[in-house]
Amino acid sequence: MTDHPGTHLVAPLKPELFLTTEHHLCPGCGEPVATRIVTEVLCELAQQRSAVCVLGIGCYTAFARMLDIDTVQALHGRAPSVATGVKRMLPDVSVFTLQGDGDMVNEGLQEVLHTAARGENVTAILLNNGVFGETGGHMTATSVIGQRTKTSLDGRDAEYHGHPIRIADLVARLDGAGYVARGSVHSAGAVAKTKKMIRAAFECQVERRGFSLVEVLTMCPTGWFVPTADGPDYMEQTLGQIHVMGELKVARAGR
Amino acid sequence: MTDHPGTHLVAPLKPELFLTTEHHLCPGCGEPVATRIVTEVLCELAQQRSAVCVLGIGCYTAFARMLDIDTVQALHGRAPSVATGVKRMLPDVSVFTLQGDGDMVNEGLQEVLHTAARGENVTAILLNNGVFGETGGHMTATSVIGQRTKTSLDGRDAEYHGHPIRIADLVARLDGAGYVARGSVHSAGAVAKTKKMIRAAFECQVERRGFSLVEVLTMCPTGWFVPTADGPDYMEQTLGQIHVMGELKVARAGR
Amino acid sequence: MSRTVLTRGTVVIDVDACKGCDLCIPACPPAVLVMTTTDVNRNGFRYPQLLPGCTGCRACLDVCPDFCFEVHKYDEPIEEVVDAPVDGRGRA
Amino acid sequence: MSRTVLTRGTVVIDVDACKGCDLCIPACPPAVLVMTTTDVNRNGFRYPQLLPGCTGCRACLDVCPDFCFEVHKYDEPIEEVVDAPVDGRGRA
Amino acid sequence: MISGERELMLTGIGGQGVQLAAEVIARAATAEGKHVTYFGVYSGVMRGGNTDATVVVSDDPIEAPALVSHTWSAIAMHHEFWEPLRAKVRSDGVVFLNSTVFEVDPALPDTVRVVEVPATERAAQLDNLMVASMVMVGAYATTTGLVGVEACIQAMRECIPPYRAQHLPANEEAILAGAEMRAALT
Amino acid sequence: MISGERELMLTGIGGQGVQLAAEVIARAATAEGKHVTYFGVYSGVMRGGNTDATVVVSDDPIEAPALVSHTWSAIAMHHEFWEPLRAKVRSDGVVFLNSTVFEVDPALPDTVRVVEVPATERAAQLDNLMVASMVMVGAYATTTGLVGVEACIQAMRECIPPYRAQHLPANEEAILAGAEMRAALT
Amino acid sequence: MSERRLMEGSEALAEACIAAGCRFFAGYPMTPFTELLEHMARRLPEEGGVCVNAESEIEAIGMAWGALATGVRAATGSTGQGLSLMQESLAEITLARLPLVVFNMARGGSDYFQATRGGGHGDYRHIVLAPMDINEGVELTQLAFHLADKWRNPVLVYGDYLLSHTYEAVDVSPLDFGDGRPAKDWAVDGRRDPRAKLVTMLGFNKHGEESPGMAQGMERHFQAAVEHTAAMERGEPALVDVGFCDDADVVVVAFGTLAKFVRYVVRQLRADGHRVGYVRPITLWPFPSEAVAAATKGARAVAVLENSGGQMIDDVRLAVLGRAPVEFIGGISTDSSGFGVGDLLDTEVVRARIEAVLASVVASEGAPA
Amino acid sequence: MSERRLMEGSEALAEACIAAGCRFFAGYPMTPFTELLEHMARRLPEEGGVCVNAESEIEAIGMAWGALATGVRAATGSTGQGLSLMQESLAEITLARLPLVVFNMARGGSDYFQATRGGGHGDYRHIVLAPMDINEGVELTQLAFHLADKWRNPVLVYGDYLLSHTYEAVDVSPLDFGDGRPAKDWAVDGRRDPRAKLVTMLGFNKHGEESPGMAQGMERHFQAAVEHTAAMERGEPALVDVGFCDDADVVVVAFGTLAKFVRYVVRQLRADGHRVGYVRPITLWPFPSEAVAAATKGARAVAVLENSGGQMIDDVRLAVLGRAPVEFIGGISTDSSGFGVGDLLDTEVVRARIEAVLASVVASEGAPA
Ligand SMILES: Cc1ncc(C[n+]2csc(CCOP(=O)(O)OP(=O)(O)O)c2C)c(N)n1
Ligand SMILES: Cc1ncc(C[n+]2csc(CCOP(=O)(O)OP(=O)(O)O)c2C)c(N)n1
Ligand code: SF4
Ligand code: SF4
Ligand code: SF4
Ligand code: SF4
Ligand code: SF4
Ligand code: SF4
Ligand SMILES: [Mg+2]
Ligand SMILES: [Mg+2]
Repeated sequence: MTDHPGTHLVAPLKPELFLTTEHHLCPGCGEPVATRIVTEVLCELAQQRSAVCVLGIGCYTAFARMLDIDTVQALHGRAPSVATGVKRMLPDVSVFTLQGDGDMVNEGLQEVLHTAARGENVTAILLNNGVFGETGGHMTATSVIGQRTKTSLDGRDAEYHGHPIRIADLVARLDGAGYVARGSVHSAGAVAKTKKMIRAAFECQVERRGFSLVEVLTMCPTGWFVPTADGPDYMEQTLGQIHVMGELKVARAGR
Repeated sequence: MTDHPGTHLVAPLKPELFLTTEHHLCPGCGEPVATRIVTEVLCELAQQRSAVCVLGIGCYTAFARMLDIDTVQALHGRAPSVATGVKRMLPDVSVFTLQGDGDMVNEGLQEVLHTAARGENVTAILLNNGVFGETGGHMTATSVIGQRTKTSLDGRDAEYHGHPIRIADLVARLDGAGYVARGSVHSAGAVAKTKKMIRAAFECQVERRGFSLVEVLTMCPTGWFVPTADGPDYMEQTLGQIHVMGELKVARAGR
Repeated sequence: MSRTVLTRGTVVIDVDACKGCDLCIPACPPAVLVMTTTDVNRNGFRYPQLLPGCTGCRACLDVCPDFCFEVHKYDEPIEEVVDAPVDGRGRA
Repeated sequence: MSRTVLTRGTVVIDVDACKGCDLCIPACPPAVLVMTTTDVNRNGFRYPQLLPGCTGCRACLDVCPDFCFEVHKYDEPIEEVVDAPVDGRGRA
Repeated sequence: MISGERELMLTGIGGQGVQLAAEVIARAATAEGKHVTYFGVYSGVMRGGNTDATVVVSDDPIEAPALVSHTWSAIAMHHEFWEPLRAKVRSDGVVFLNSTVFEVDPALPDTVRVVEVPATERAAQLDNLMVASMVMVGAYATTTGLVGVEACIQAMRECIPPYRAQHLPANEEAILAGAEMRAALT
Repeated sequence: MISGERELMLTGIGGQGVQLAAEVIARAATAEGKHVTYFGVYSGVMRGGNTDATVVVSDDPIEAPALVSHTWSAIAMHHEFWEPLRAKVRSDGVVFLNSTVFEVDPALPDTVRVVEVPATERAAQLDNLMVASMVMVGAYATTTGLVGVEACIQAMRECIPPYRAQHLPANEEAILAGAEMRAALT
Repeated sequence: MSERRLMEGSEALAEACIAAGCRFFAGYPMTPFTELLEHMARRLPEEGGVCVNAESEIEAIGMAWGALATGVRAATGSTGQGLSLMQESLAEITLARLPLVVFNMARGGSDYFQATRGGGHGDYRHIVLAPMDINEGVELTQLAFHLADKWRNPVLVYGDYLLSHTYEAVDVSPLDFGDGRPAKDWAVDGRRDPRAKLVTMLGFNKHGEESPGMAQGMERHFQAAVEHTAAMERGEPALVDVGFCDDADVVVVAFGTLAKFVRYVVRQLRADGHRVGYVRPITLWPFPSEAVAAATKGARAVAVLENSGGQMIDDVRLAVLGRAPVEFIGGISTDSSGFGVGDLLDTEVVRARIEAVLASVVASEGAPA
Repeated sequence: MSERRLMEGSEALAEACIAAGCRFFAGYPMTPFTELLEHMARRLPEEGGVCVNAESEIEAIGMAWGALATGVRAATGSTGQGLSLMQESLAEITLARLPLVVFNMARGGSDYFQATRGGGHGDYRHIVLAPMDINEGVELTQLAFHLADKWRNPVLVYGDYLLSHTYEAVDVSPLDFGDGRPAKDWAVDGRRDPRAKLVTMLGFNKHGEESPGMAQGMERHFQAAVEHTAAMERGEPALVDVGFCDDADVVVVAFGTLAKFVRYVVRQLRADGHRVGYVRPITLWPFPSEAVAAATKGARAVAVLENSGGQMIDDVRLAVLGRAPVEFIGGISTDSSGFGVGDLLDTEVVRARIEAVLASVVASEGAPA
C-alpha cells in the first residue's frame, strides 16, 4: 500500500474502517459497495472514533465481523429501536443502522417509521435490493410489480401480491425526519452521488436536525436470478423505475 | 319506537345494527358516535347481511358485545392482518376494522401500512383520540405537540418525545390505498361529513378499488383531563390543528 | 315576555342512559335542550330536557355518545307559546 | 495497428479476491479493464486485467463488491504503445 | 389509639372518585403515624365499570396481605357493585351509603350501623358532581374518627396531580361539607 | 443391481452447483427405480459458504437416516470444506475432485480411487462456469454406473426451474462433456 | 394421487397441507421454514387457495387468524425464533378456540419448552406432533388439521432442517381420520344467519350465553381453557413409538428426526446383543408419560437424547419419578449458521453415547434393578 | 433518603430501579404494568435518565437493548402478554449477554412457565425473582440489577396487579450487594479504544477471539450459553422462605403475592395447632429444589397453591420426585377484566383449601410417613 516513486495512492485495497475485506457475499452484490462508502463518509467527517453501527439481519450482517466500528447487532427489523437506545445514552456519537429492505420495510416497518417520527438523531442506511437476499430471493414489501421472486414466480401481481412501498417517500412525510434521499450503487456515477447523500445524512445527525435516511438501491443478482453483469441494468429498468433516485427531504436546522 | 299519529320516526333509540346501546364508556366519549355512523352506512349500502367487523383493543372493544354484526376480535394492533385473512376467504363481504390510534398507529403501525400497500379490499376505521384511552390517557404516536398525557406530564415535547404521525397522510401515499379521508365527531356537522367519508370508503371496498381508511377524530375527555363539555373545543384546538380534516385520496376505479 | 315558537319535531330522551356529558346542548341548532341543574338520574348524572321548538333535525342524536335520543318529526308543525326570553344555552 | 495511449494511473488488482462479477469492466471510463477468458483464479473465477491507459479515476474500486482494487496515480502521465485496435469492451 | 387492624372497603362506579377517597384516607392515616395498606382496583378496567378499594389502618406493622376477608367499615358510592362487599362487613361494622344514588336495600344485619350521606346531592349543590367522594371522606372522618378531617384535606392536596390543581378548592369544600353534615348529626 | 446402500457425498462452495448435482443424481436414480434419500445444506447459509449434500441410493427401502457416517463415493467441487468429508470416505470408495480448483492434497488412503475431473476448466471451455457441476455429474455417472447419463439429463430438466430454462442446453452439453471425458479415459 | 414422488420434505409437508384441505397459508421466510412457504406460495393458488407472503411473522399469524375465523383450514409457521414473535398470538388464539396448524421448522437446538409449555402467557397448551421423517411428516401434518378441528385448538407440527431439506419418495394422498369434519357454526360469514357471531379470546359472546368452551367473563373463560386443556390431555391418546423396552437395561428417549437415528442405532445394538430399548414420543404434548413410565419400569438407566441443553428431560423425569436415574446424553449440535445439522446427527456418534450409558450400567453391575 | 413513604407498589418499584442506578427505561402501557411506566416516565428525567414511551412492547425492548449495549443499567417490562411479544428479543438478548432487567406485572393467571422455561426459542434461562409484597419488591428489584450485571444475563422481576396497586409505606434507599459493579469492557461507546467492539447474539467477535461466554461459531456459542446457564444454576443460591416445615404433615408451596396469604394462613393454622408448613420460592429460577426437597422430606402431602392451571407444580414434583403426593390446590382467579385479583386472594379461601388437605391427610390417618 506504500507508494512507488512517481506515484501516489488514491485509494487502498482495504478502506480505513474495515478490519478485513474478505466476505462470502455473492459475486456482483451491491451491499459491500454501499457499505464501503458509508465508512468513507465517516472518515471524511472525522467520526472514526465516534460512531456506532447497528446492524439488521440480512446478507449485510456479514459486515459485523468486517467493520472496524463499534457495532451492535440487532434482531431482524429492530435496528432503529436499538439505535434509539444507543443514541439516547451516547448523544454525541454518530449512530447509524445498516438494514435491508426485508429488515426495514417488512419485518421492521414500524420501527423505522416510529423512530423517524420521534426525530431520533440517528441515520438509517437502507440497502434495498427488492428481495430477501439472505433467504434466497423472496418477495419483499419493496419488490416492484412484475418482479419475479421465489414467492412470486410469475412476477409480482398487484392484485394478488399488492404494491411496493416507497419507504423513503413515507419517511420524508414525517416531521421528525431531517434528511431523506434515495441513491444507488449500480454505476460509479451513482456511487459518487449516493456518497454525497450519505454525507448529508450524517451531517443532519451531527447538527441534530432529526432522523436521516439514505435508501441505497443495491444489486442482488442471486435474488433476481440474473447474471451478475446484468445486475446494474436490471436494477435501473425495474427497481429504479419505482424507487426513483434523488433527495426527498432536506430540512433546515431547527425544524 | 312506533310513531304517534301525526308524527314519523326520524331515528330510533337503538340503531339497526346494535344489539344493545348500553355501554360503560365514559361520558362525552366520541367512540360510540363514530361507531354508530359506521353501522348506519352499512345499512344505507344494504350490507347488513354481508359485513364482518374486526375489532382492535381499546375502549371500543366494548362494541364487540353491542354490534349486531359478525365480529372477529383481534389482538392489539393486529386487526388489519386479521381483516386480510377474513377478506381473502370472504371476498364478497364488506370487511372493516375498528381501531384506535394506540392500536393502529402505535402497536400496529406496520399492519395497517402493509395491508394498505397490499391493496387489500378492506376498510379501516380509525378512532383517533390522541391517547391510549383504555389504559388511562397516555401519549400515543398521534398525540400532538404540547399535549398533556399521563406519560408526557408537561405536554408532548418534540425534542424528547418526538412528533405525531399523521397516519392518513401516510396511507394516502401508498399505491394500494383507494380512499383515504379524515373526519371527526366533535359536532353534528362533522358527524354528517364523516358519515359521507365512511360511505365513500365502503363504496371503494365494494368496487374493489383497494384499501380504504377513514380516520375519525373522537373526543376522550377522560384521557385529555378536560370536562366532557370542553371535549369538542379541545379537540378542534389541539388534535384538529395537526390532523386536519378532509379527503386525502380518492382513487378512480382500476387504479 | 312570552313568545310563540314553531315546533316541527320532538325527541324521546332515555334519561337514565344519559351520562350528563353536555354534548347535546350546544349541538342543538334551535337550542331547545337544557340540562337539569340539581336533578340527577339513577346514576347520579344531570340530563337534558326538551323545550318547545325542536325541529327534529337529529343533531342531538348524532352527537350523543349514549344513544339517549329517539327523534320524531311532526307531519305538521305545531305552535307553542313559551314565556322564557332565553333559550337552553342562555341566549336571549 | 498500434497506437499510443496516455496512462495517468494504475491499479493493483487482488486477483484471488475477485469473484468474476464483471462489474468493473463497464465501469472503467477508458475501458482499460478486460476479463480473462479461460484463466481462472484459485476460486475458479475469471478476473480483470489492466490494459494501458488507466486514469486512476477509481471507478473500478467504487463499483467492485470485493475490494479487489488499489488505485494509484502517476505524478506524471506516462505514454504507452498498444497494438490492439480495440479496448477492453471490444470497442474499436 | 385504635386496637388491632381497622379495615375500610369502598365501592362505586368508575369516575365516582372511589380511588381518590381511599388514597386520601390512607395518606391521612399515614400522616397521623398509622401503619397503612391500601389496595385499589382501577384503570385498565372498562370505564364506568366496577371500582373498589381496601384500606387497612393499624397502630402496629401490618402482617396480613392487603386484601381482607372482612371489613370494619365500608363506603358505597353506588349500589351497582355493592353485593360482594356487603357480605364482608363485620357485624359490628359501620357502612356509609351515598344515599342520592344508592337505590337498593343494603341488606345488612341490624348490628351494622348504616350512615346515609347524600353525597352526590351535596356535590351538586357545590356545583361539582365530581367531588361527591370527598363529601363522603369528610363524613367518614368525622363519624369514625379513624382519621382527622384536617389530615384528609392535607392528604387530598398531595393526591391531586398538578394538572388538576384547579380542583383543589372544590375538593376541600366538599370534605368540609361532608364533615359538617355529620357533625350536625352527631 | 447394486448391493445394499450406496452413498454419495458432495462438497463445494455456494454457487458451484453442488445441490443441483445432488438433486440430479437423486432424481435420476429414483427414475431408474431405486430408493433414494438426498439431504442438502443450502440457502439461508451465508452466500459462498459451505454447501454439501448426501445422497443414498439402494434397491431396497432405506431404513437409515438421511445422514450417513460413511460414504462410498464423494464429489469435491472445491477443497475449502473438504476435510470433514474426507474422513468419511470408505477405504474402498471413489472420490471425484474438480481438479481445476481443488488445490490441496486430498489426503486419502491409497485404497480409495481418486478421479480428477477438470470440471471448471471444461465448463470454461463451454463458456459457462456455472455448469461445472454438471460436467462432474456426467463424469460420475459414467465412471460409477450408479445412474445413467441419459437419466441424469432427464433429471436435470426436471430440476431446473422454468425461469432458468435458458440454461438447459448448456447443462445438457456439460453432462455429456463430463461423460465423454470419462468415457475417453475408461 | 397415490403414487410416490421424490420430494423435498418441505414440499411433502406442503402437499400434505393441501391434501388435508388447507386453503390459506401465510408465512415469512426463515431458514429452514422458507421452503415450506415457497411450496405453499406456488401450490395454493393452483388449488384455489390463497398464500400471502406476509410481511412478518406476526402479520402471518394474524392473517391465518382471520382466515380461520371464517371456518377454513389455515396454517402458518416459522422457526422457533419466528414462533417466539408469535407467542402473544399463539397464546390468545388458543383462548379464541381457533383450529390453527402451525409449523415449527426448528433451527439448531430445541424449542421443546416453547412448544410444549406454551411460550406465551397464561395457561394453554397446543397439541404437538413431531415426525421423525418425511413419510411420518405427511401423515402427522394431515392429522394436525384433523385434531385442530376436533379440539378447536392449535396443533403444532415440529420439524427441523433435516426434515425440511431431505428428499424422499413419498405418497401424499389425503388420509381419512374418520368422524368427518366438525361443523363450524361459530365461524363468521357476515350473514347473521340466524344471528351475529363473535370470535374472540376475551370470553364472551354477543348474546350473553355460554357456548362450548366459551364462558362468560374472563375468570370463567380462563378456567374453561384450563378444563379444555385437561380434556385434551385425557381424551387425546399420546402417540408414541416404543421398541425393545421389555427387558432393556437402558431405555433411550428421543423425539423427532433425532429419534430416527436412535431407533436405527438401538436396532443395531440389539442385533449386537445389547439390552437397550427406545421410546420415541410422537406427540410431545400430551406427553406419553404412561408409555415412558411403563417402558422404563425395569430399566436401570434412562438416557435422554436431545439436540439441546436438555428440555424434554423434565417430562421424562416427571414420568420416571425417580425410579431410575435419568441421564442426559444430548447436547447442542448445529452447523456454523446455527440453522442446520451438526455432528450429533450421526449414527456413530449416537451409538457411542448410548454405549457409554450401557457401559456405565454394566460397570455398576450386579442384579437387575 | 432512608425515610419511609406511602407509595403505590409500582411507584416503589420505579424508585427501586432508580436507586439501583437504572438510567434507561422504555415501555408500553398495559394494566397492571402501566403505573410502573408512568412513574419511570416522570422520575427518570429528574434523575438525568431517559424514559421512552415506546410505541410497542417489541420496540421497548429494542430500545433497552441499545441502551444496555452502551453499558448503562436499563430495564423494560409489561404483563405476561406483552412479554409474549418480546419473546424473540428475550431469548436472543440472553445470547447477546446483555444484563436486562425485565418486569412482568402479570395479569390474572400465571406466567410461571413463560418466566422460568423461557417462552422463546432454544436454550436459555432468566433469573426470576418473585416478591411477595412491596418491601420485598424494592429489595429484589435492586438485587435484579445487581444479578443481571453479575451474570450478564437478564433477570425477570415477577409482580402482579396486587403488587402494583397496593400502597404501603416503604424505604427505597439504595442497597449494597457488595463486589461493586463489574466493569463493562464489552460495551460500545464508539471510541474503538483500544479497538472496535461487537455486541451480538450471533456468537463471534470482530477479532476472531473467544471472550467470556462468547464463543466463535453458533454451535460453540449455543453450547456456551448452556454452560453459562448451568453456571448460574450452580453459582447463584436460590432464595427461598421456609417456615414450620420441620414436623409438618402438609407443606404448602406458593410464590409471589399469593405466598403472603399462605404464610399468613400457615401461621394462623400453626397457632391453632395444625402441623403445616410452607415453602415460598423467592427465586423461581434457579428453583430452590433442594430446599423444597428438604422441607418436604417428612411431609405426608405437598400442596401447591398457584393462581393458574398449575405450572410451578412441575418444579415441585421434580423436587419431590414421588416421595410424597403433590396436590394442586390453586386455580384460575381473576376479576372480570382478567387483569386483576379474584376470590382466591383471600385468607379464608386459602385457609379452607389448606385445611382440606390437612383433613385428607388426617383421614388417611396412621403413622407419620
Ligand atoms: C424474525 C426473523 N424472521 C426471519 C428471519 C430470516 N431472515 C434472515 S435474513 C432475512 C431477509 C433479509 O432481507 P433483507 O433485509 O432485504 O436483506 P438482504 O438479505 O436482501 O440483504 C430473513 C427473512 C430472521 N432472521 N428473523
Ligand atoms: C399487546 C398489548 N399491549 C398493550 C395492551 C394494553 N392496552 C389495552 S387498550 C390500550 C390502548 C388502546 O388505545 P387506543 O387504541 O388508542 O384506544 P382508546 O382506548 O384510546 O379508544 C392498550 C395499550 C394490550 N391490550 N395489548
Ligand atoms: S443474495 Fe443478494 S444481497 Fe445477498 S449476498 Fe447475494 S447478491 Fe448480495
Ligand atoms: S377513556 Fe376516552 S376513549 Fe375511553 S371511553 Fe373514556 S372517553 Fe372514551
Ligand atoms: S332533534 Fe334537533 S332540534 Fe330537536 S332537540 Fe335534537 S338537536 Fe334539538
Ligand atoms: S349527549 Fe347524551 S349523554 Fe350527553 S348529556 Fe346529552 S343526552 Fe346525556
Ligand atoms: S482507475 Fe479508472 S481508469 Fe483505472 S482501471 Fe480503474 S476505472 Fe479504469
Ligand atoms: S468488480 Fe471486482 S469482483 Fe467483480 S470482476 Fe471486477 S474485480 Fe472482480
Ligand atoms: Mg433485501
Ligand atoms: Mg386512542
